[in-house]
Amino acid sequence: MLPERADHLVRDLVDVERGEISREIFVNERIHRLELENLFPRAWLFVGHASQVPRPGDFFSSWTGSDPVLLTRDDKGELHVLLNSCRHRGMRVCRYDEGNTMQFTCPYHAWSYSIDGSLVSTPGDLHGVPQLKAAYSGKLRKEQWGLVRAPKVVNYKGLVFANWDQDAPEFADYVGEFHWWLDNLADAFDGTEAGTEVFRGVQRWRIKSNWKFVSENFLGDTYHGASTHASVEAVGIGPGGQGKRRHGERRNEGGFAGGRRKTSFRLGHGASDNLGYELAYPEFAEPKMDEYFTAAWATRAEKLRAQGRPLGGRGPATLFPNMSFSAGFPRTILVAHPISATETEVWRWYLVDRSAPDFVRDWLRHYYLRYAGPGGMTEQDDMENWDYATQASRGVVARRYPYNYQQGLGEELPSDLDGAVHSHHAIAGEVNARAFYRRWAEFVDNLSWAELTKLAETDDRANREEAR
Amino acid sequence: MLPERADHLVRDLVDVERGEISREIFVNERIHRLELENLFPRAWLFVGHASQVPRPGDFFSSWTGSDPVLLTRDDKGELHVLLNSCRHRGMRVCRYDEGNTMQFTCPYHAWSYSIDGSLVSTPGDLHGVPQLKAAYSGKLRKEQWGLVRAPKVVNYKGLVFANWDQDAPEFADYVGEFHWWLDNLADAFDGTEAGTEVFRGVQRWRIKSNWKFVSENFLGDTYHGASTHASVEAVGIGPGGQGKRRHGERRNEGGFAGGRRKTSFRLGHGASDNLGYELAYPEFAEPKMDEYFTAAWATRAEKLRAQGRPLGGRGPATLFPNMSFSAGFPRTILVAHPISATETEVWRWYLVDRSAPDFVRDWLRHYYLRYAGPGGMTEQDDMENWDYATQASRGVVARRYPYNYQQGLGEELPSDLDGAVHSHHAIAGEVNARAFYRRWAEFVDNLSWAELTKLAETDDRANREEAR
Amino acid sequence: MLPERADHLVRDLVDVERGEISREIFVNERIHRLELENLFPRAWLFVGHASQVPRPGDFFSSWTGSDPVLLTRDDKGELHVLLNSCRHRGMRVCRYDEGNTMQFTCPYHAWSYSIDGSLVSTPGDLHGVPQLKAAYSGKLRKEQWGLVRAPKVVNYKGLVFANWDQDAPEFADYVGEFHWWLDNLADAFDGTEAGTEVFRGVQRWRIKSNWKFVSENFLGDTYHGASTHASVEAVGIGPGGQGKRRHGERRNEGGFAGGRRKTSFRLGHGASDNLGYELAYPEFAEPKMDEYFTAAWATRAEKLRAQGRPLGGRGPATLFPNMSFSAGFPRTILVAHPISATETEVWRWYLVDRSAPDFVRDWLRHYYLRYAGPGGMTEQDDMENWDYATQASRGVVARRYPYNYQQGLGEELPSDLDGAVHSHHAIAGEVNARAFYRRWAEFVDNLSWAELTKLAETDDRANREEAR
Amino acid sequence: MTVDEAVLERLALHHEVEDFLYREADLLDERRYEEWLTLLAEDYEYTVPLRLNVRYADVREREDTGAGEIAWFDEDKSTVDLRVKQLMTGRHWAEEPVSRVSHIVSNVRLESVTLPQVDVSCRFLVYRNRVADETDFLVGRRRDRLRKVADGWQVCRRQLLLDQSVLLAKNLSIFI
Amino acid sequence: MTVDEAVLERLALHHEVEDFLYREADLLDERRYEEWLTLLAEDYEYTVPLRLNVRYADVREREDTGAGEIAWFDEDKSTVDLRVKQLMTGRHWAEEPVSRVSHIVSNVRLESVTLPQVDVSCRFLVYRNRVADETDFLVGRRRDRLRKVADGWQVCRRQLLLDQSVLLAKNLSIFI
Amino acid sequence: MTVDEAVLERLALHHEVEDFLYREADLLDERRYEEWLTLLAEDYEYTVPLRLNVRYADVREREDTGAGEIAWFDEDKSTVDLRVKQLMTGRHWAEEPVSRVSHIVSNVRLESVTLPQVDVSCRFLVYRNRVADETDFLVGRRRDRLRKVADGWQVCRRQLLLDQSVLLAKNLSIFI
Ligand code: FES
Ligand code: FES
Ligand code: FES
Ligand SMILES: [Fe+3]
Ligand SMILES: [Fe+3]
Ligand SMILES: [Fe+3]
Repeated sequence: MLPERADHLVRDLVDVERGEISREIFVNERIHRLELENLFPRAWLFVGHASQVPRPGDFFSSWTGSDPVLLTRDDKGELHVLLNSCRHRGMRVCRYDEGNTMQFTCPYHAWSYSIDGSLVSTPGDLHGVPQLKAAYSGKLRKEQWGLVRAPKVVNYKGLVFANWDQDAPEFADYVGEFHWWLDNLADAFDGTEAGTEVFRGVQRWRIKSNWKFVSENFLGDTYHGASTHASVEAVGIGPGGQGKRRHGERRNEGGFAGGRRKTSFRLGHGASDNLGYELAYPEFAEPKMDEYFTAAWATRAEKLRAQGRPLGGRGPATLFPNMSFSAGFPRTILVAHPISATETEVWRWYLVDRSAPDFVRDWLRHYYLRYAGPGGMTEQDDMENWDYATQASRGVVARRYPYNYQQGLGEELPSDLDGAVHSHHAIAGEVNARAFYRRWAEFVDNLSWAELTKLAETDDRANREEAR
Repeated sequence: MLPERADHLVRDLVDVERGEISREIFVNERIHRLELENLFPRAWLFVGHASQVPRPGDFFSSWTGSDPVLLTRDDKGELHVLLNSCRHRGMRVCRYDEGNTMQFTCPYHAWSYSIDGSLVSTPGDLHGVPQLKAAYSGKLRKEQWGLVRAPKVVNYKGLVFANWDQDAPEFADYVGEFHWWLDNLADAFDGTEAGTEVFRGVQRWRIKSNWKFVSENFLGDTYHGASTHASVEAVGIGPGGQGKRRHGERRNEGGFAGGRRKTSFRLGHGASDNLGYELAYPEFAEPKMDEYFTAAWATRAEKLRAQGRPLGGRGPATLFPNMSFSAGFPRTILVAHPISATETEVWRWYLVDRSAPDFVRDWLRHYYLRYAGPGGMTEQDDMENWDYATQASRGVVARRYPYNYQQGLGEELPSDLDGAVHSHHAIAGEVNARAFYRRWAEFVDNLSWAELTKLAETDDRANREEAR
Repeated sequence: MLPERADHLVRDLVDVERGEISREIFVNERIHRLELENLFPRAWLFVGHASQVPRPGDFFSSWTGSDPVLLTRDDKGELHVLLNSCRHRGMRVCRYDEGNTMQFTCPYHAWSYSIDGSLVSTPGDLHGVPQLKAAYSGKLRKEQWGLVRAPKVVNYKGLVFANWDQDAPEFADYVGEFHWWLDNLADAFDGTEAGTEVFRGVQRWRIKSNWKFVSENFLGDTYHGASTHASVEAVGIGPGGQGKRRHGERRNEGGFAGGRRKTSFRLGHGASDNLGYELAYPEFAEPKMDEYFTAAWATRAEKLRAQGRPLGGRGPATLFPNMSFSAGFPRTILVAHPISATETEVWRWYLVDRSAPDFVRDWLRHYYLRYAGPGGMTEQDDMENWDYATQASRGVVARRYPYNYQQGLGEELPSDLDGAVHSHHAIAGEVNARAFYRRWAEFVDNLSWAELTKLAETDDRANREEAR
Repeated sequence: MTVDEAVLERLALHHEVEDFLYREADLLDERRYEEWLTLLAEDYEYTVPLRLNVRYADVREREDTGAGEIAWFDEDKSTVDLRVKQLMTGRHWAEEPVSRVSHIVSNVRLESVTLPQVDVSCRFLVYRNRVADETDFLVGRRRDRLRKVADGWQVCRRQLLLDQSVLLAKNLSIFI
Repeated sequence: MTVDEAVLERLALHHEVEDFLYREADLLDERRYEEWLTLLAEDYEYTVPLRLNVRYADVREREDTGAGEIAWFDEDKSTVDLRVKQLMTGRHWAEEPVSRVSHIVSNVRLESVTLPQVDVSCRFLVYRNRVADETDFLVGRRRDRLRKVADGWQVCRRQLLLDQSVLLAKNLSIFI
Repeated sequence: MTVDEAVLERLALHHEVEDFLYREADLLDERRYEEWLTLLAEDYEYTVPLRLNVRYADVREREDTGAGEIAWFDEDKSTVDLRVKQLMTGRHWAEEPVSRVSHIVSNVRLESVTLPQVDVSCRFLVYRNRVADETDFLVGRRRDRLRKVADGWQVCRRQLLLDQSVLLAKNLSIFI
């Protein structure tokens, strides 16, 4: 069903000036292959949480774009991201989702790779080779045939990211001031630095949607809530119980629209709110919970005020290209793994304060599960839209008509944050999506790092603002 | 399994002079994409029957090539064919098969499209947009973002056709004198103009066949009956009961071969019979049925004779490219929706006289169901052939050997009908298929309308005849 | 998931000098299509065993690359390989796996093809055509429209091979001195020429692996056994029972490594052993079996010694490109039918001496079934490796890293056999695989027969040896 | 405490019915069609309506096609007889080669018992595989009206609700 | 020889339980959700753990997620009530149009009987088809704790072991 | 009217047999292989023939491979023992990680009863899922010969008719 016409630059398909984006980028398999080749191996991708591999030898199986990887912790406690494919004949050396081992032995011919730094110079290196002498007469350069390691890996407050490109900018430069949202995700509800961990168990499921629908939805599409989630708002599944919002905003703070603005980064990242939108924690029908979170909010407020840091920035948000998260209610990370132009594997991790008492853990876990994931009463309706938007865009006639991204076109508001602007409105406004797809096209067209960096240095959108 | 070699014109794959056609056009995915882009969006396609949407607001979900569409009736009773995909993010605005509504509201962000002419200038236009002012500061050109409407739609005696090309010729010119067969399909058994309606319920099913095998089979392949349907002839499922033909021809009229000729149009359409082949209605084992149809035939004969119009032309026939039908026994319309080069979704509608008494409706309906569709004792064996002909043509060696379309090559007989010729024989003769594929190639090679029209003006086949 | 980049010669992807082969050739669909077009229709392919079609009219349905074929025996007892696709509209004329008929009648329009030489000049020719006169006015050249016949077919001691290329070299030249392994496969355990037949029933199953992993595994990858088959060795399923090797080598002969060398042919064929490696038949826990095979070995030894012929050469081995076999324990033939770059249909035939008594037949059959095939305790673990090696090689990052084929690089040992060399070691050594892929690339790059023949004339590997 | 006779009778009846339905499935899957026909009453009615995609609110009224509308099947025994005859001609290409079929019958419940008549509901999963990789799953709910006769039971009415709207099989040339 | 009373009681109980489970499936597949809710006890607990790919040796300990860990479902009746309400809004897009669902319940075994409580194990195969070709198979083992009440039975605890690790369905918007 | 004793005995026997087959399935799906082995008689015979695509007329003679011909399985208990041992090595890669399997057993019928022996027929649907998206359906008919022993029942003969000709699974490393 997919005419292949990507003989032009994908940039030409993304017209941010007119606010129109071609449907091709959501359904064309050739463009999808360009994404896999030019975007994912150069972007910083979320692979897992450090709390999933607490002890030396612990490993967690994950994916980076189209490649299976292993997140491992070596004997010194260092984290590594290794390509889960043997260098001899490519066998996936580990087919388990998690476990503990200091050595990955390939079942095919038993090449073994060690993550013990006392046995190999670099964890992941080739260690054991059956019949080594006889087979290679000493000519095998073992150090050259270890499991491929991601050259860049960073553990940001427990959030582990990897990048396959040696020349990629450092994580800090890639993230920019969007880091504030990551901080709110990784810090505890009471503001304790890196005070979170993930519950055991990652939900993984397949949807028949282009992966970008997912990223776009969380980076600032607050416009879809009223319609997409009408049913769940009607029944009320939030902390406040029936009749209350599903995220549990306190009405007396002006609720959803109280001064809220979306934040869009030239680097492609986007958030549904702004740091200044200091939405307190929900009111809970359950007194014990209400107490706990009221206290947490107070503690956090005090801490952050002391640092002169605003209390907002809870998301939902998306770190370019495919890690989405919410630092609030629920508190969860999503990665949209691309499978084809029209299929995606979604992974969800759920976070909780390391210090949270059991009654809080349990309450949150129940809430998370009824809210998000394939069983989540909220997310189910999102996926229906993503799938049928993808499907109905595959037609030859449909492809002639671009999507409309004109909300708040030219109305961006300047931001105190570097390389960022804000939407002109709390609910409406598609500035985040426009920035996301502009950045997406720059990567997929395979611009050099020099070009990519230069383009992101100045945010022409902000300038245009001041010009006005 | 599909080598992609469509770097030549598809025309070169269709050699009507030698009566040889390459297997590539039945299995090659690249050629299939060219069909989707150059043929279907320019051809007149059957989308449904007016009797499926009798009241204002009624809608029926259908497809045109690779695009989902909605056949709707507006407040003034006008019919429209709308692309079933939201202009905002492409969501399929309606996922129901049928229903009644004056407004299609998209579930994703609630853009709503109205078919009420008192609310919008053109039915299908964008009507409601949440937060319109805030979101677009009055800049959204709503009239430009309505559901895409097929620029050309025609209701021909209840048969509704659409064409996505503004510049396409009028339906009458596209159909030419093939309209006589459409007339016999749409008029009642007693000749009453447009006296038919469809039973509720469209059969829809998937086959692993190229869609053209289906069209070709009905446009004149009377040659396959004896072999393909040997089993059903053996048991006898027709009006006459066991021992009688499945279509119920009356023996005393010379039966199947009595002066019958196939009719082939330069425009690509084809019929298994000719207008002069005045095959009376079947003899029914049931007296009441026999009476009814004897009377109907007499009435019709009288009417048509008065107009100097012959009584033949019942089909089976195919309107280029993918609407096939029979105006007789059974009385049914088939559309072969292309899914891939090797998969097709078949839809079947069944017709009956609006004035038919219940015993006639019931008898016909039972007969239709045991004859056609996936449960039909006749059609089952056709599909077996279409699927395995497609599958066995995918091989690299097989593709080197073209199909044989040499029956009656150069033996075409002239016709009184414009731009048409007849086969030289009732059962044998592949002139219809040759004309169909020639026209198919002209469309798929994307000839201009000027060229397409010019080519169809003179029927070289007839000329060649006279030359002889 | 498959970036298509085959715009270079596939030869460049196979670096036998460095012993590195690109992963692209195992996962790229475009390269796979080149294989289907340039390799399979020019190679000699195994289609079946003569004992499957003993009587005139017997047929067996098989495949050659992407084409379904029929192995048939005509009225004179001659064997033919016919394309199983009607010349009229391509219908697969026969959908049965086996049977007996002198005429294949197409169900679609009943063209019938006869294999009776008294009715048609060439078996497989078009014989019956309904309405022949009326349909074609005598113009149909029936002799040109018979079922397509493989121009070259050979019955080598019961093993039937076909080649679709009229200009292909004779089977003997294609096989070269590798024929000794085919002899050991086709001759009986006691050395009786062509003394084998196949059990009725061919196991057929689908795996998600590139077909070349299968061929490579059997042509000399003795290196995988210790690791891949660790579990089966642990439990012991061989003739000797528990604690004995699964092939039942006699320890007192130095076992697995006693002077054994692999044999690699410049023509691409490869064997896991050498003719001089005279491994006697296994010791059987069951006295009757032990007796039988001890006697058979003695008889065979005598026969062959008389001819000055060594007793080794039992395999496992692979005849380029996709017929693998073992002439020992088990005694079986495998064909890896390509379906896509990442899917293969595996077929297994099992052989036995025609003269074998029932207790031998039964014992062997039980052993074969617990050893090989999808239920085989040994083969199950091979397939796990083939599938996940294929899958883990599809990633964009993974594809940047070639497989390692450096075992015994430059250590090849000369051979007395024409155009062959030996590995320097019994278990280690990937010389066979290097030769296989070099030959594979020469075919897939579509070199002419002249070039292909010339390249195979001198084995540069051997020369390099002597140079040393 | 002892078990009530009525309960035991119910148990016995339920078992009889299950056994009958399973035996019927065996005859079909073993392709003993003529024996199977003897299990169908002379007044046998067989209907398989189409299923439409409708809104939750319209399910009751509009989901299934009804009397006088198009269905997958709507026939009496005479047509079933013809189908069996067709299969046995050896030229019913859709079933040459024959399909491999398993009728999985589960959730058997007696909905109402008014001897000699019993209304039974169940679920069916019909698995079909043919030639190489032709594979179909036909799944749904079934309602049978059985009638006790001299030598056992007969089916006098059968309605299937197939859980597909667009049929994902190329044909329905097997008895479901 | 005559059949022991205890055996007959067991038979009757088994039949009762099967009939109850089948009736429950009927209510679900006929979308009579409000009636279905009456079959769930007030203290109803519903859990569907995640299944992980682990080595043979770790199956007992690590294959399924457990208490305090992430699952597909882990909820009480109040949440099930909300789900039914959501379905009935007509705006729960994931079920507009509604799915066609069949609950195939098989291998029903009474694992332990301590009246009024009975622990029952079975296999489930839930087939779902929606719109044109959305098709899901959800298959696995189920353990139910049933409680005998005045007018029949109620489910007070249900645990499903779904035989998938990566869920191959886009959502779980139906009751499995 | 009261229920005949013979009928009740039949009911009890049928229930016993069903319960046994379901328990066996539980042991397999819970991977309690060593316990499962105790349910197989010492003279256990297991056969799964190949199915060929043949014409309607040849079904009886040629559809299934028979004695002395190739099959998917044709073995006795000693080989089954070896398979269990292999699984437990932790190095049987085809089952590392282990498959998630459900044995759905339905249509259970007693075909003949000559105590201590009972011939039982049923349908099986074995669902298997592994790693991420490896999914297989193995469906067909099964015939078991059970033997009553001191402490219950044992299987002494089992034949499966798999409804596939080309096996659409990469291996048969699970017990079906
Ligand atoms: S593939 Fe890993 S050792 Fe050979
Ligand atoms: S996609 Fe329809 S309103 Fe947004
Ligand atoms: S396709 Fe074989 S006769 Fe027409
Ligand atoms: Fe949402
Ligand atoms: Fe036909
Ligand atoms: Fe092996």
